[in-house]
Amino acid sequence: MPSLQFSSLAEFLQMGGVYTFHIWAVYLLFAIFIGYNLMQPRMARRHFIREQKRRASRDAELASKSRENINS
Amino acid sequence: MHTNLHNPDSGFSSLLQASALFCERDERVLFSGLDLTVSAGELVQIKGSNGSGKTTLLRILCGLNEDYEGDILWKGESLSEERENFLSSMIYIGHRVGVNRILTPRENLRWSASLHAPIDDNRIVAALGRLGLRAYEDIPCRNLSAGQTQRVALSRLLISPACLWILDEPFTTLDVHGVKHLESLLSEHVNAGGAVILTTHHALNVSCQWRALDLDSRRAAA
Amino acid sequence: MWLWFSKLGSPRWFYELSNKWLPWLYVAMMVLMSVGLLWALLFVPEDYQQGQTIRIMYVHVPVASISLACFPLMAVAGTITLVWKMKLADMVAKSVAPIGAWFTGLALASGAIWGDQIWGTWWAWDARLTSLLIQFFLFIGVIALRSAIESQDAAAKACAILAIVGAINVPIIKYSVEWWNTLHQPASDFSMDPVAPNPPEVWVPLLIMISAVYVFFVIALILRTRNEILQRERRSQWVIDLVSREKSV
Amino acid sequence: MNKPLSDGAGSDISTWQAFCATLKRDLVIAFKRKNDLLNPIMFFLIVVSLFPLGISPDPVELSKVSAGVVWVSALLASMLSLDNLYRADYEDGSLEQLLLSPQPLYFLVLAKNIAHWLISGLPVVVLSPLLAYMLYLPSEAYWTLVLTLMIGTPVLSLFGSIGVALTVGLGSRGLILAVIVLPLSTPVLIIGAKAVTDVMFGLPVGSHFALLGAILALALTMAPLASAAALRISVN
Repeated sequence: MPSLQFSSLAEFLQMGGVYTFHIWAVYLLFAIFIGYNLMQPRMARRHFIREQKRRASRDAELASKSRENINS
Repeated sequence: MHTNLHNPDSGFSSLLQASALFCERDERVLFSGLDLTVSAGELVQIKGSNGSGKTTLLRILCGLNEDYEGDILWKGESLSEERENFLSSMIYIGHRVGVNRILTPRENLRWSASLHAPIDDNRIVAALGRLGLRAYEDIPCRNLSAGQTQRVALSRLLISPACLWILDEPFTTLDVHGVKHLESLLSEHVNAGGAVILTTHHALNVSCQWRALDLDSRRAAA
Repeated sequence: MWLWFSKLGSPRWFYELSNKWLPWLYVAMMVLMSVGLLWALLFVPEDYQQGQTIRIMYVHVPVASISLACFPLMAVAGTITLVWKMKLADMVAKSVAPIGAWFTGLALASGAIWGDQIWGTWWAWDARLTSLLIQFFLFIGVIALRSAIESQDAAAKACAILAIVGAINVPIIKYSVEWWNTLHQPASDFSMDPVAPNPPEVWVPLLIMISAVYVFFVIALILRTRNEILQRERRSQWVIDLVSREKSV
Repeated sequence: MNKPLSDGAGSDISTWQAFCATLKRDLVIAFKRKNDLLNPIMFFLIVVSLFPLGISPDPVELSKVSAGVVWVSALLASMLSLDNLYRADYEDGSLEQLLLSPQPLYFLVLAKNIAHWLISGLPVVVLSPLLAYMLYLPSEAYWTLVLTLMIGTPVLSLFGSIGVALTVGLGSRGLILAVIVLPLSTPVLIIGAKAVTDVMFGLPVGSHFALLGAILALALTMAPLASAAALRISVN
């Protein structure tokens, strides 16, 4: 079983001191990359559904209004 | 819905046969289930209001537009197999007539003739002459009027062996004399066993076998 | 044959199928990603040359290798669109382009950061980075062409052609860039190819990370394709029912 | 009027004649607008003379970058004049006649590409030694420069034709053309410029010409097919 490389959380965050920024920058970009590509489609889907619901209600309204002036 | 008048005396089989054509443009159905058979010795005028899909139908029939469903037969064979034969016996003149403004009428005709079957020069000059462009053979087309440019394009009909003419609004820029002349040209071609499909808003009077297909009434009926 | 094939690839069938598969894919991604990341960050031994920066490899290599797969996938989807006129294939092709650009972009960024410790500069005209850069331009070209053409079908066919032409050129570009680069500087002393010299405890977590990112790629592609399906089928009845079933958000 | 109503199936001879007629037509159009012929040449001249202003007048400095500068400028010059390859024909309808010809579209597109190369590529190749001289290119590299450009510029025209065919129907063509065409032409640029610089260092360049020839062969066979398909899409 591979052994744990870091004795403490502080040492883990230091990531060997020299290239701390580099390593965490890459993993930050990786997190943004994963997060965006999962969130964006879901947001777009929610926006689409809201849009379609609004259009559906608008069409329903128009239909009912036209039916009214036919009956009246 | 459409009367399929086969020309009894010429007895030619159908040249172009479209069945169950369906075309949709920007989520709007232009026509669906459209059948059209054009036989030799027949002129078909496509009627319809603006935006009813006349131009789209012509472009589908001549193979420029492939965004449609349904199938088109050329002399009984599917168009895709018979493409080369179909193209060498068909001429299409659209809104944009295909006359380069920098070249002279002679050079334009020589090039468009060479795309089908090259011919010698004097037939070009004769064709231009017949359409009233006698002294204009070597003037750059940008100096010609719209009507004259249209005549340059129409003179392509005279020099090509094609038996099917597909013309989109051929009468638009022609003067009264030009209109009469074109109508006699069409009649001659149809009576000689050719076929013409055209769209025009002009009241057509041709002395040959012709019928109309109205896209608007078709849609109303459908 | 064409009708049968298009029935098989009908967008609605794909949408329902993805409904069933997505939960499992999410689970698989969660498991693989967490194991891969923990292993890579905590348990991989320090590299004698690069020190801790070897951990960047666990992001760069998976992302770069999958970004190379995006262009051929787009070309295949484009060919299916052109030959069999299958709408679903075009939707997939349209969704792959932005994902490919994202993958190539991250591969570029992580590669540059990783290379910085060797070359001392954020950007060096290393063969791999340069071919990734040109591949990124190709993706931008496809996306630009897609957005420039209004009508849906013309855009589909045009982008299919560009994807095919691009896919033919990607290996040529890659080869000529490597050929151009290797003759100038000696090959960079550490190799980015993972599996070759490294011991198992280095490349095992890498394979896990590669499969994790691959599952993520499939999920991202399915999500975008589903949106594309809804967008293009918004007038058909099954989408209208679906919208009415959704609780208003 | 009564001409024979033949079906006129195409034959090889008329394909060759259609090819020559299209080539002749494009050249006639180009030579009728004399000043347009100068555009690629002037652009090439201006871009090349910008580099010394940007870099430095020092001969040693310039001779190092001369090959790359001439090649990049040639690439941009051929890119600039691509736009009128199909544009005029699209607007006046001749492109539709081209597509509706029974002759195989591959040869007609090839004819147009060759005409475009003769108008914009060849002058650049002919002019390049003069500009290379201006950039202090060592004398033994002149022939290599001309030969690599001679093989490379047709590839630029052929790939550029695909980009133009894809965007002929669009309003904003300029930027997209560059974003599509330039990445595709990077291999030619790399190998071409490298061949010239390697000759300067006395290295053998046989492999460079082999690669350029291979890419030219690929472009000659594949590019017109892609352009033809793209034209069919843009014109429908």
